[in-house]
Amino acid sequence: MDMLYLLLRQTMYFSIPLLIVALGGMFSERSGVTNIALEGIMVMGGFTGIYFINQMQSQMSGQWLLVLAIFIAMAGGLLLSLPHAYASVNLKADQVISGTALNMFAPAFVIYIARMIQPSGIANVSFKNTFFIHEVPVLCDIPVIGDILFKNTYITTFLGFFILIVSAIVLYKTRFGMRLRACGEHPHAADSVGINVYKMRYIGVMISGVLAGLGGLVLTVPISTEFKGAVNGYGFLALAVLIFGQWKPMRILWASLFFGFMQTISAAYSAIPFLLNLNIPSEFFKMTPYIATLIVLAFSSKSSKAPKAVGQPYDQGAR
Amino acid sequence: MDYIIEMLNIRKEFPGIVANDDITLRIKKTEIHALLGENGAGKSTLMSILFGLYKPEAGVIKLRGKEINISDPKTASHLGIGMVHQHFKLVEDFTVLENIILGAETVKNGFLKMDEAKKKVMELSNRYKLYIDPDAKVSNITVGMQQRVEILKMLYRENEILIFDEPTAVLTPQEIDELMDIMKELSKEGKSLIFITHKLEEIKKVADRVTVLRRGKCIGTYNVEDVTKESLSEMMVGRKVQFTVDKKDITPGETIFEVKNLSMKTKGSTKNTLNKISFKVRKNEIVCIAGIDGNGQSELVYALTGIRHFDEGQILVHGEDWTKKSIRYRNSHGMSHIPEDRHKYGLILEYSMAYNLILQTYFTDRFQKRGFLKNDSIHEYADGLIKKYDIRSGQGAQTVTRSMSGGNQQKVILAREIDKDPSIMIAVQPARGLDVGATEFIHKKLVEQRESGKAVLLISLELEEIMNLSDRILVIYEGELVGDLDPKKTTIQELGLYMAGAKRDEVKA
Amino acid sequence: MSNRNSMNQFFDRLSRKKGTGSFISSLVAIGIGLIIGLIILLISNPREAFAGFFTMLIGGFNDGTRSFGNVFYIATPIIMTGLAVGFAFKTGLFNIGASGQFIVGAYVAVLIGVKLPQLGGFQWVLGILAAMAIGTIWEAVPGLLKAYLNVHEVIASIMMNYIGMFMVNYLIKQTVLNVYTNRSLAVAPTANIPKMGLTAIFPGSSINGGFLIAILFVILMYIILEKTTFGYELKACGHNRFAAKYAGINENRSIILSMAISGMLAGVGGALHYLSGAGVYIEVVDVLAAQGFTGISVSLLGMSNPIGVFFAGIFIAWLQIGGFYMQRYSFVPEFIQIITAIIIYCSAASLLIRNYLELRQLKKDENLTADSDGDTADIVNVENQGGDK
Amino acid sequence: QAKTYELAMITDIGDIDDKSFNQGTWEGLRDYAVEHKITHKYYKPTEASTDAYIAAIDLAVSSGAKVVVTPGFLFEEAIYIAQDKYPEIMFILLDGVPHDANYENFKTGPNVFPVVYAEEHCGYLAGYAAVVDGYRNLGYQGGMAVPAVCRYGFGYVQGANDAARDLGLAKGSIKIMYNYSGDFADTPASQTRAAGWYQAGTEVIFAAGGKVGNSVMSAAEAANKAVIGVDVDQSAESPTVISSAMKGLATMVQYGLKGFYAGKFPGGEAVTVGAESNAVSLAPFSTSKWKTFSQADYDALFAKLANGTIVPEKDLDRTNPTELKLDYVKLTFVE
Ligand SMILES: Nc1ncnc2c1ncn2[C@@H]1O[C@H](COP(=O)(O)OP(=O)(O)OP(=O)(O)O)[C@@H](O)[C@H]1O
Ligand SMILES: Nc1ncnc2c1ncn2[C@@H]1O[C@H](COP(=O)(O)OP(=O)(O)OP(=O)(O)O)[C@@H](O)[C@H]1O
Ligand SMILES: [Mg+2]
Ligand SMILES: [Mg+2]
Repeated sequence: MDMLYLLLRQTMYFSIPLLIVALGGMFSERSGVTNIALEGIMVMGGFTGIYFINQMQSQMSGQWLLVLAIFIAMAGGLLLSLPHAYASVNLKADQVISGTALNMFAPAFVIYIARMIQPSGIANVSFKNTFFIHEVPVLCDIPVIGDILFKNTYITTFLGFFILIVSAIVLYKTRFGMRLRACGEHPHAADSVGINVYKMRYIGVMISGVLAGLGGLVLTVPISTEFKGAVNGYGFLALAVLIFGQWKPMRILWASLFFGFMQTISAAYSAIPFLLNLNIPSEFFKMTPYIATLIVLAFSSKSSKAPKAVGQPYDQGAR
Repeated sequence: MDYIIEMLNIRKEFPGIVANDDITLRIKKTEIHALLGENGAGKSTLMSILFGLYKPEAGVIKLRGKEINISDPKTASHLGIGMVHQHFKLVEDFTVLENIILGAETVKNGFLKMDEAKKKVMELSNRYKLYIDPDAKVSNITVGMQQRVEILKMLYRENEILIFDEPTAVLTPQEIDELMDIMKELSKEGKSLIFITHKLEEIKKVADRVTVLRRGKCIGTYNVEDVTKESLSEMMVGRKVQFTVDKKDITPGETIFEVKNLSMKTKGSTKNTLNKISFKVRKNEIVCIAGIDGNGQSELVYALTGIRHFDEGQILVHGEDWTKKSIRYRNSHGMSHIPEDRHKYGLILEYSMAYNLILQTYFTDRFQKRGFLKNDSIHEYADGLIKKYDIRSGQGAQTVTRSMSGGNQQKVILAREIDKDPSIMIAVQPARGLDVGATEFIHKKLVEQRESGKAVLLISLELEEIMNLSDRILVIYEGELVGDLDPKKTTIQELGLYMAGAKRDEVKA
Repeated sequence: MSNRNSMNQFFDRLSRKKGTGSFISSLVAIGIGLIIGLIILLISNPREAFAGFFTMLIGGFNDGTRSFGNVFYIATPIIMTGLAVGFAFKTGLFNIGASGQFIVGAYVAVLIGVKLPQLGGFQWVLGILAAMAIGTIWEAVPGLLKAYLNVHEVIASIMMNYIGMFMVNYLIKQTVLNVYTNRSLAVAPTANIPKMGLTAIFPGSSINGGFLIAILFVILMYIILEKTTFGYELKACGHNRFAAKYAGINENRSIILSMAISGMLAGVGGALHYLSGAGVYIEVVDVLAAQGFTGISVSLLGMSNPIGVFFAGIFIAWLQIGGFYMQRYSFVPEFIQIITAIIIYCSAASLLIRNYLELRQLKKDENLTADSDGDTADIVNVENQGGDK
Repeated sequence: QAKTYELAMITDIGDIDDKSFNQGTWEGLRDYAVEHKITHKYYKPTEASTDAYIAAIDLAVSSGAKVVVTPGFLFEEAIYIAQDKYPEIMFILLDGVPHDANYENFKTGPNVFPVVYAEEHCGYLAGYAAVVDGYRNLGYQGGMAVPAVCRYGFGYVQGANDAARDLGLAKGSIKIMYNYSGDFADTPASQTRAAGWYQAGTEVIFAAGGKVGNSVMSAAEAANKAVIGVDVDQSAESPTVISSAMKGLATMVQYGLKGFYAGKFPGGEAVTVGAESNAVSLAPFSTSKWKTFSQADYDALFAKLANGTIVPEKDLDRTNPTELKLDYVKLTFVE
């Protein structure tokens, strides 16, 4: 039972960053801008956030430091998303181009900067993890849920769920959300009713920058003690989760939980006797999340569709 | 003179073409002002400028005598200008209600208040008899309802100046009549209307004044009382136009095209989209399928042309069973198809006009050799068609199709489909969006087909076209054929009754 | 004077040709990117900036024919993955799975290279053919899933990347593992692609016949896309699947074929890289092959046009070699990645530049037609203005 | 005109801050160069291929290098070729010996100083110490299964086995989880694997895989468990690090350089260095957190390794530890 709870808690370390980043991607794509730059933005956010912790940890520690770092990571991500927005919106460029460029740019850039600003010219930015919460008082006593969510956790997990709820409300219940979706479905229609498509797309991309930047930090904090310009393909996986989740918040949650859980199993199987005793080479366990995802997709994609205008630069003059 | 809107000396260029050349348009308060012009004359462009979608290179716009700068649709909306676009601007994934309020939402602290909006929309809907289902997704409603949604969008914004860009092109006669009444009602309420149409009788019916454009230039503005249909059309195209088509009396020959008991099921419903449809089209015959939009016409055409599978029935051409034949087979064995939605099915907008003209024949020996395209032959062929069908565009055969006007895009399809010399031509709304000159032209072409021994199946919503062209009228209602009428012995009124489902006969092939 | 006229005419014709506009705009984008790169160099080390910049620019000239040959060597696999991504782009599909196809192609080529020395001179040929086959199959899976089950090709390809990587790691361990290095074993000498005389031209470099094979594929893809009915069909599907269906084109077949061919190209890339004889081995590591992602950059820089991809691949390789030699100065190699990224980013602006060029062309045309009789006066006028300033 | 650099290092696929070969080597070279005011620089090859390594060596030489240091066995073939190409240039090759692609010809010229470490020695020390210190549930988390990583692991399990025997514990009383992660990265997967082990009872994990160790430390912090670091003293990276198995990369680099500047470059023959040459060790007790394992225990054990009383098995042919003779250890190899 404890092992099951552990697996579920570990799932959060995979799923929450995927969830946050995919939700970010959702805002961008729902506004009509493909965001393949999630990987690069995560790197940027991870770097700024971790570097901030690295610099501040002698003065402060614990949750407040993490909260501040969260804002810094968001700002870092936001910063890097701006050139993507500029290329996609102002330059009406192929949206994959600037995304690819940023994915190439960010890791090199943060390593270069880290070498410049760190005393020994080292690219790794180390941090002390003082953010772990062993138990959330009261809530941890709730049966099942308490064990899964409120023990051995980070505030970033709750932040992830909070962002999910806010995202779903913003997307479906607010004027902004409705206009954003219109821009991703039929920008000419949006334009013709006085919605500033360019502005909405800028905001969409910027939200994706903020969330992906945060995702870089959220990914790194629980799993390492330093950061070195890489998020190991998580940005692309978040993109996959976004598509898996059919650009809808609730489904993105399920997709990220599914994928995260499969990843957890494939990583921790050696601690689970009955899986270990199957004597299957680890490569096959490592493959299962990806194969399982393909299978689920094969059965669930018939009605899937992307926002209609995603990827198409909006040109007022075009018909 | 009390003008509410004045567009003075407007000039607008697009790559390779001057769409508006020194055009002046003045609209009086509460008038219905028709804007007339052949395809590509620049009507939509001029209105898009008024609505803030395009910026003119030169010219001044005045509202109530004051010079204004309309930088975007939002400004236009604030100034009380609303527009129903020629190509609807509706978000398919949204509901009717969401589409109507989009951009003018009622909110509290940024949160949508859909209930209030719905109340207001339903009030408007009832008042103007613009019936809609507010909760239906736009992707599931008929074109007619989409039109009503567009109009409601304008009314919801309480605009004073209303632009209708070819609103009647896709409506049934009854719907057109209703729209005319609504327009009159609106002008009585103090609104000013600009009305673009190619149908001269509509202008005669509702408009007070009319401005005629030709090839980007302004020909003049006239009181509708002072002009006749004939003079209008002459001004518009620069020559006399014939409104009725001369048809020789020919007795139809042997059956070319036959449909037997065709049925198509609807997903998740017991009622069939198409139910036991049977009919024949013979040599030297134009058979028309009449009906109100959304009664299964599109599905029938998709079934006949192989685009969609159907569940039961048989299609025979020259006695050969075509039920299971591929689209390619049909295309290359004598079937032509002028599709309803030219952007979705008819054209590859990113391809050049030349490449669109060979869309179904690129693999024939004329245009390829061992898998290689013969670009010289293709361009030669395209140039020929462009000349023959008077297709106008910026850069000739090289023009990217997307940049062409709607009418000229339609001509590309016509040229392609007619030039295939089909034995059976399936034409869906072939004159949709065409000016009188072009309409005359296509009608002539269809009759030519008939007279050269071919079969023509025409699917149309326009009664006049139907009565004019057809040798036989089949009426479709809720997926079934309910009437097989002879146009010479039927009145428009009677046809209307069949279309509304008020009258029906047993129809056998 | 007449000379100048004919020159002008020549350039006029050139700039009117379809590809030229995009070519010029790419050059402008590269120019802008390089200038920004220079600025970054100046900021970080003003003293050596120009020397370093120059080193980067002359790329393949840094070490004579050898570095030149190495440019082509480095370009070879990324041209192939670039072609793969570009080919799919042309048909409206995004093959983000070139990494997976590349590595499975590499694996079968190496497997044959290690296990079948008895094939002799035919060994490398079979290696490449096998890589083509497995690459084709690998990306046909997302193609099939897309065509028949509507699975988005991006997510399917990403999944196939990881599946391919883990599968190859497993298979290497089972078949061709060098336990001393945790990499694949060296292939037999006959499995390496012959030099085809290229080392004579570029002595000391790692160039080999793989480069010529890549060129062959570039030409082949260009012909397929631009000259054949097959290309016409594929592009039609890419632009408008409904219209393609209307035209009787089998859309599913096009999707599957396009993905399969794309996969084949990336698979060949893997074979060309690991049969190059330059001493590369497949590493048993849980990291996706970088060439797959570089392929995206290459294809975008080359505007998905095979010829463009060819030059883009060489260009990126050129910068990489230039960047390598920049280490003579105090610049870390990350610079090259930063600058390449900026250039790719700037190529995003090429659309803007192209539009500008086209507009200018149109204006020119109009002026010509508008005052075709009395234009001499105008020209004098313009020249006078120029002189006044 | 570009500056020249007398001491050069070529990095392999990693960076100079990979916490492994590259970093240790670079720090050794840098410290020596700074102390003696010698120009120095590192170069990154364009890719991980023999040709690219040679090109990088060429670049270093043309930029004035007199000594070229190459960390890692990936350079074996390149040095095999370069030693003849540049007979007047000295090469220090760490963790490998020069040979050709098919292992048919081995040659170490007088200008090459190949150093192979006996990582099994310090791995042994770590395993032994852990068991003496009271740990019964152990874990070994390697990175990629490269030879050095395997040697660390082999030494570790043998040390644990022998300690159990020496302590008189029952057979099979020590449990060891053993895995190579397959990469050198800090990933949720590695953190989760470690967390799973800790949850299942593992008390201490010896993490020998570059940044994989950071993920293990992270899991240990959450589970309040222990980690043994690798290569360098990692005690500063996490409070969970109770000691580290160290190898003196810097020491050997500097040994070679000292020899070069004294005119006695120690080339011509590969050396294997372990406890006997003081090239491997555990982290000093000042930074370690042993409970019962004492300096005296350590010194005694170290002496046995140094004088050859104990010779841990390190057979390079096997990445698989299950073929080692282990009576007291119940080993679970997670393949
Ligand atoms: N168009 C909409 N307008 C208002 N609320 C909506 C709309 N679509 C979804 N919601 C609500 O927003 C929340 C999250 O939506 P989401 O689409 O992610 O859920 P879902 O279960 O995936 O829905 P679906 O059935 O559309 O796939 C749900 O409570 C859902 O009911
Ligand atoms: N965005 C655009 N880009 C390029 N050319 C355009 C654009 N919009 C319109 N044009 C061109 O301008 C001319 C006028 O087009 P417009 O749509 O205003 O004609 P119209 O009078 O509305 O015709 P129709 O009756 O066919 O709708 C046409 O030749 C068209 O090809
Ligand atoms: Mg929903
Ligand atoms: Mg129009």
